[in-house]
Amino acid sequence: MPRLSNIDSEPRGNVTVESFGLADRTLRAVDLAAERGERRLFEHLHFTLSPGHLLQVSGRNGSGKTSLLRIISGLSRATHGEVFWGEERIRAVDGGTGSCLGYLGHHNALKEDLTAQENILFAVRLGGGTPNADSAISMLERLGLAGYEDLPARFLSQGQKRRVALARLLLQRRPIWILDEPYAALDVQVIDVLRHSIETHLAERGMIVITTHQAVDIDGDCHNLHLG
Amino acid sequence: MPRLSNIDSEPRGNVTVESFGLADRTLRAVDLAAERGERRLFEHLHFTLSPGHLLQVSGRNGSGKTSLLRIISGLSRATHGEVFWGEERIRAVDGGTGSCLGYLGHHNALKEDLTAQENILFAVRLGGGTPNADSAISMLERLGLAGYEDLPARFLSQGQKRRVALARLLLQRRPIWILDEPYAALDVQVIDVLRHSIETHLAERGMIVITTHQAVDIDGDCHNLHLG
Amino acid sequence: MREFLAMGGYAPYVWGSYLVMAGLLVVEMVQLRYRRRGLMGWLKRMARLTEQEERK
Amino acid sequence: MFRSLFALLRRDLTLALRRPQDALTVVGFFVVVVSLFPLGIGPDPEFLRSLAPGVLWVAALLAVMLSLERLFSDDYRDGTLEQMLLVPEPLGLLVLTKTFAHWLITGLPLVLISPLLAVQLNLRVDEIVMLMFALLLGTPILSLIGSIGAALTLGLRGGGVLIALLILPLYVPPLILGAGAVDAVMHGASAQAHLSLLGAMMVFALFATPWATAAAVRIMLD
Amino acid sequence: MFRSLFALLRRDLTLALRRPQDALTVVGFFVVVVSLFPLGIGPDPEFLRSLAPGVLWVAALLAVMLSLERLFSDDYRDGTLEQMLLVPEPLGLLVLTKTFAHWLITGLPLVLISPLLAVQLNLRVDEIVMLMFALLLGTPILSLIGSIGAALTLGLRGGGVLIALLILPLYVPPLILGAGAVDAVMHGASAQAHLSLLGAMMVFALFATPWATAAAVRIMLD
Amino acid sequence: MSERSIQWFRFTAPANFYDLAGRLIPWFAALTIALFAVGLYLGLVVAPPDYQQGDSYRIMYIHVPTAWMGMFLYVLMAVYAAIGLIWRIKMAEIMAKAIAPTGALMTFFALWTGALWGRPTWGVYWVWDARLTSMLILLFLYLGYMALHAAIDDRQRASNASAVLAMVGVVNVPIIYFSVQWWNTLHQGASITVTDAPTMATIMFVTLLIMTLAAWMYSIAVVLARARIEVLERERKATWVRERLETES
Ligand code: HEM
Ligand SMILES: Nc1ncnc2c1ncn2[C@@H]1O[C@H](COP(=O)(O)OP(=O)(O)OP(=O)(O)O)[C@@H](O)[C@H]1O
Ligand SMILES: Nc1ncnc2c1ncn2[C@@H]1O[C@H](COP(=O)(O)OP(=O)(O)OP(=O)(O)O)[C@@H](O)[C@H]1O
Ligand SMILES: [Mg+2]
Ligand SMILES: [Mg+2]
Repeated sequence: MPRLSNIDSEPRGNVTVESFGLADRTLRAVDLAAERGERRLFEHLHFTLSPGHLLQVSGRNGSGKTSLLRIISGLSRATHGEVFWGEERIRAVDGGTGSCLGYLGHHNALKEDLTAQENILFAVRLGGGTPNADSAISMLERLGLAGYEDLPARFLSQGQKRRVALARLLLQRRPIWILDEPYAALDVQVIDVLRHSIETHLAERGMIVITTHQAVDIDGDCHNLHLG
Repeated sequence: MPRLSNIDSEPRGNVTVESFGLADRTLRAVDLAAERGERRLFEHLHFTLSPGHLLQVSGRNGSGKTSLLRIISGLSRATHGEVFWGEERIRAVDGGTGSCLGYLGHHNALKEDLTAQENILFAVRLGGGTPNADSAISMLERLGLAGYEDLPARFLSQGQKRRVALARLLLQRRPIWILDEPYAALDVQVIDVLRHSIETHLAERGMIVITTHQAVDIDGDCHNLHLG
Repeated sequence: MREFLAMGGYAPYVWGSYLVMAGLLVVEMVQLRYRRRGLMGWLKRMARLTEQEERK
Repeated sequence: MFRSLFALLRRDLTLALRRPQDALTVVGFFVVVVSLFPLGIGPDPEFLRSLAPGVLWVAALLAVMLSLERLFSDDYRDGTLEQMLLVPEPLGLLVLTKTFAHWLITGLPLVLISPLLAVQLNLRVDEIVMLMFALLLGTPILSLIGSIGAALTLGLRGGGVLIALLILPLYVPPLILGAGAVDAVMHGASAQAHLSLLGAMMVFALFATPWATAAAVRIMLD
Repeated sequence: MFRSLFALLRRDLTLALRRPQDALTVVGFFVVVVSLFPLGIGPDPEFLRSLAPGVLWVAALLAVMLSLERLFSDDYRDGTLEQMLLVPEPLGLLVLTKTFAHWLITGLPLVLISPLLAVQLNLRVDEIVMLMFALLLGTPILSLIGSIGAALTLGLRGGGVLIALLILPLYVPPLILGAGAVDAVMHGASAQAHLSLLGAMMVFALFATPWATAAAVRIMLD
Repeated sequence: MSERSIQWFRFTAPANFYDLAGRLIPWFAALTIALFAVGLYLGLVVAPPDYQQGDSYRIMYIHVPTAWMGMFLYVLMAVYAAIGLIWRIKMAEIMAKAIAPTGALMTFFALWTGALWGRPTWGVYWVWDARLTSMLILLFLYLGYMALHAAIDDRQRASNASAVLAMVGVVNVPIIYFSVQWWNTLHQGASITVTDAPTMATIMFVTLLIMTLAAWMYSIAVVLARARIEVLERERKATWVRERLETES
């Protein structure tokens, strides 16, 4: 039975930025249950996440963290229960789940034969945004990839690939971030940049669901959900 | 440039067990170098490992530990240099590399559709040994798998699979063990059993080359080789 | 009787049809039986294992 | 919306250009299979000629089928397919775009190279024109139907052979109509009926299969 | 030594029995491809009969080729192949044993099911006997040659199509001889020469290919 | 309280099916045996030989029922698969999976008996006639369905994926049928066609009817039995399975 600690549904009082214009919507999970290969991973899981809040999902390997994150982002179906974005079910959101939600999974989802910049620009275009080569380059620079924009992704190291995936997430500007092990393969400096981005995102009344085995202190309204 | 600390080539004085009858042979690496995808991982690497000694290879992710272990066990070829078992080159040992060397890699090398016991017995038979169901079962029991002998490997958890692979290694009785992250996915009790097995193996004048990110104290002649 | 078995000269075709069908129907039923028995044995073993785990 | 789809199309074509060997291998397979037949059957020109429509169509069908394995599998393995599920466009359209790109990369080259092989098999000019036209109408159907199979075997062991078993029975109608069209011309009949049916089938496939494929992708990524 | 090899053979057969669908799919593919031909070429019985040897051989060849992808890939993925390199037996013999198991699982069933398809294509009894005999001699050659391709494409993307291109040219001689043998019987000639050549080729492949395959495995695992 | 009732519902639906099917199967089995006995007696002994085809026409008594069964079961399988996929009803998924092998078997019987009938009637075992060919393709569709089911380890995913395949197949069957029919008439005149049985005598008609019923009963019994096994496999963790285990051993 998962324990959910310290959730307070009140929005933070002192924040007025409303970049996403969706400040009144919450992310709610109602009585979720998931099964994988005969095993019941969790059941009767409820939570409500308000704008500006972060939910950290923790648990042993194989306890079902990735499974939960995929259900939240509508990639998998739960065995039971529903996830809501405001009053809409997340799988039936107007304009597609992807219009409210960015997902960073175990895979970096980069094409090895495209350059870092091409990878990012393509993702932005596919999401319906306007490609802006300058902002892509400056984001890559911010993540310490200056000079690597034109290298095909196959020549990037594991950590560098992860940075490109992060840059893509940051440029997509979605109100909800679902981050599965975002720190994996990153070195200390970039973890710092990412931490800063997370805090800014929360301050702009975004929401984050995150799982990680590494301990990184986030300044903001953080809640913990333990599986297993 | 790799640093090699604290190698003393003298065999331990107080050990007289010679289970393998190979007590006079050493494992030597002479001027090894390895390249992977344009990058030089290490070069000018020398070491000599005497019976009853253990060599721990350490280094960051991607520093070339697995590459080195594969070269030592004759699975990969070095860009430069040779590995010797006694006076023979390891890739040309009489009766095959496998006659002197057991390798446990990142993969468990189990067939998902065979039971734990079948997996072990097959490996022993393939190595030219006589299958002995009793010893296989008692080895599995020693590793905490009593009652699971007849389960196809696909139903075993990650840690249990690792245990079966370990049982296989222990039953093969080879003088040199090459262990790549042997503790991965194991729980505390089995790590203890493994530690004990390693110590016994050293006491019987076996040799071990190991890499691990987890700190486990081994009682015996341990040396460290740092890459990266 | 012999006349019946001869099927007016069409014995191989008629009996070939009927016997193969009968044979395969039997095979299907036997296979179902066999599968059911195997499954039952397996379920019982698993139940025993679970009990063993719980006792620990 | 069209911007998204166009971006996807452009990406797939760019990727294909960066690794031309993938597309070339399919064409190569087509050529080799067609060339194997005279070896197995004997060199009699009249005989080969009468076989040609069937052999060319079967070979094209097998080539498309083999290439299908890669339609989604690369995107599946590196996680791009997952991200595609989160694109604010209907998955069916995305899948259709990918299938179109796949056809441009594999189906179209087959159409373009087919005259060469047809000449080898002693077809006449009007027959060759009809063959190309029938392939032009038929190969998109093959890609569209095949995309369902490709999605259904995502991440499975032995995917290649399995796709074959799933898809080949569904390939019967385009095969019959396509080969039939060339045959009709060969026997001096009109291929009108064949072509209209092929066209109708293509339109039907165009509207029906993307949704089935999208459903299959969702299921296999679940 | 024979104990090791026998153990390996037994394991591969056990595994095949635990997952019969893998072997069945290959047979299914064979049957489906052969059935496609009449659909492409037309139902005229005499015509089909004269094509039958070539069609059956090409289909068998494609089926074997597609199944090759799995010859080493499972063992490669779960690390068993790596362990096999450390077995104190010559790798060539191990590889040969695996290839033999592969033939028993895929080649032999093709031989056994071929009479059924031959009947569909209106072959006579003596032709069917020759077909089976030729396949019995020929499919091992296909497996042996194919094992080289399977080893060379271990762990590569798009392995399936690539194997096809590498291997198909090498399949030409057994194809010509095998189809030729049946053809000879069909035309009342003696198939003696074809069969002796096939036999010689098999013996040669038996001794030559395992070492090439072993070398390829070593290289790809490096 | 409401949570508990949902759980209760979910776990008893398969249990109900399991018990009910267990009680029904003996009846269907008995009916099968009785109908087959009567049908075989009528068909092989009582019914007179055909004036044209002699005794070979007796193959019809199994050929026609199995051919009908083979086609009907495919549609039924697709319907169950669709219900299972759309409304996520587990029992429908199980039924779809349980029908496939029997449907394939029936289709195979139709092919086999048809081939053996064709030899005395047409002189060959097989012609690429429209009806024969589309039956063959139906068999392939069954085999593909089963192969896909077997290839996917995860049960839920296997059901969903093969449901998509079954639905695509069922849309395609008529298309395939018509195209094949057209193809055949294009290439050659109707020199060989499935000849209608001569104006059917009452006894033949009755026998055919009885054999058809027998095939129905057999299929129902076997499909139910297979579905029961499937249910047990899927629900092996449920408490009701353990209870049944204890009572049934
Ligand atoms: C492999 C060969 C054959 C196959 C696959 C086959 C297939 C079928 C199928 C699918 C049906 C039911 C379709 C319907 O009722 O419209 C059927 C019915 C029938 N078949 Fe065959 N058939 C084969 C050979 C034959 C032969 C050789 C004969 C007799 C000369 C024959 C005589 C009949 C008759 C009399 C019916 C019932 C007709 C009716 O209900 O309209 N079949 N067959
Ligand atoms: N498709 C699947 N089929 C069968 N079992 C699965 C499947 N996917 C996941 N599992 C099992 O479900 C459990 C939960 O997996 P999940 O990936 O959610 O774990 P996790 O908490 O993310 O672990 P980690 O910390 O290693 O990422 C695991 O035991 C895994 O083996
Ligand atoms: N086949 C290959 N082609 C190109 N580069 C490779 C290949 N195999 C390994 N590398 C690169 O070589 C380097 C060393 O890899 P290796 O697996 O030896 O690292 P490691 O020290 O074992 O790391 P870890 O701690 O993660 O296991 C890595 O940077 C890796 O990206
Ligand atoms: Mg995870
Ligand atoms: Mg490593």
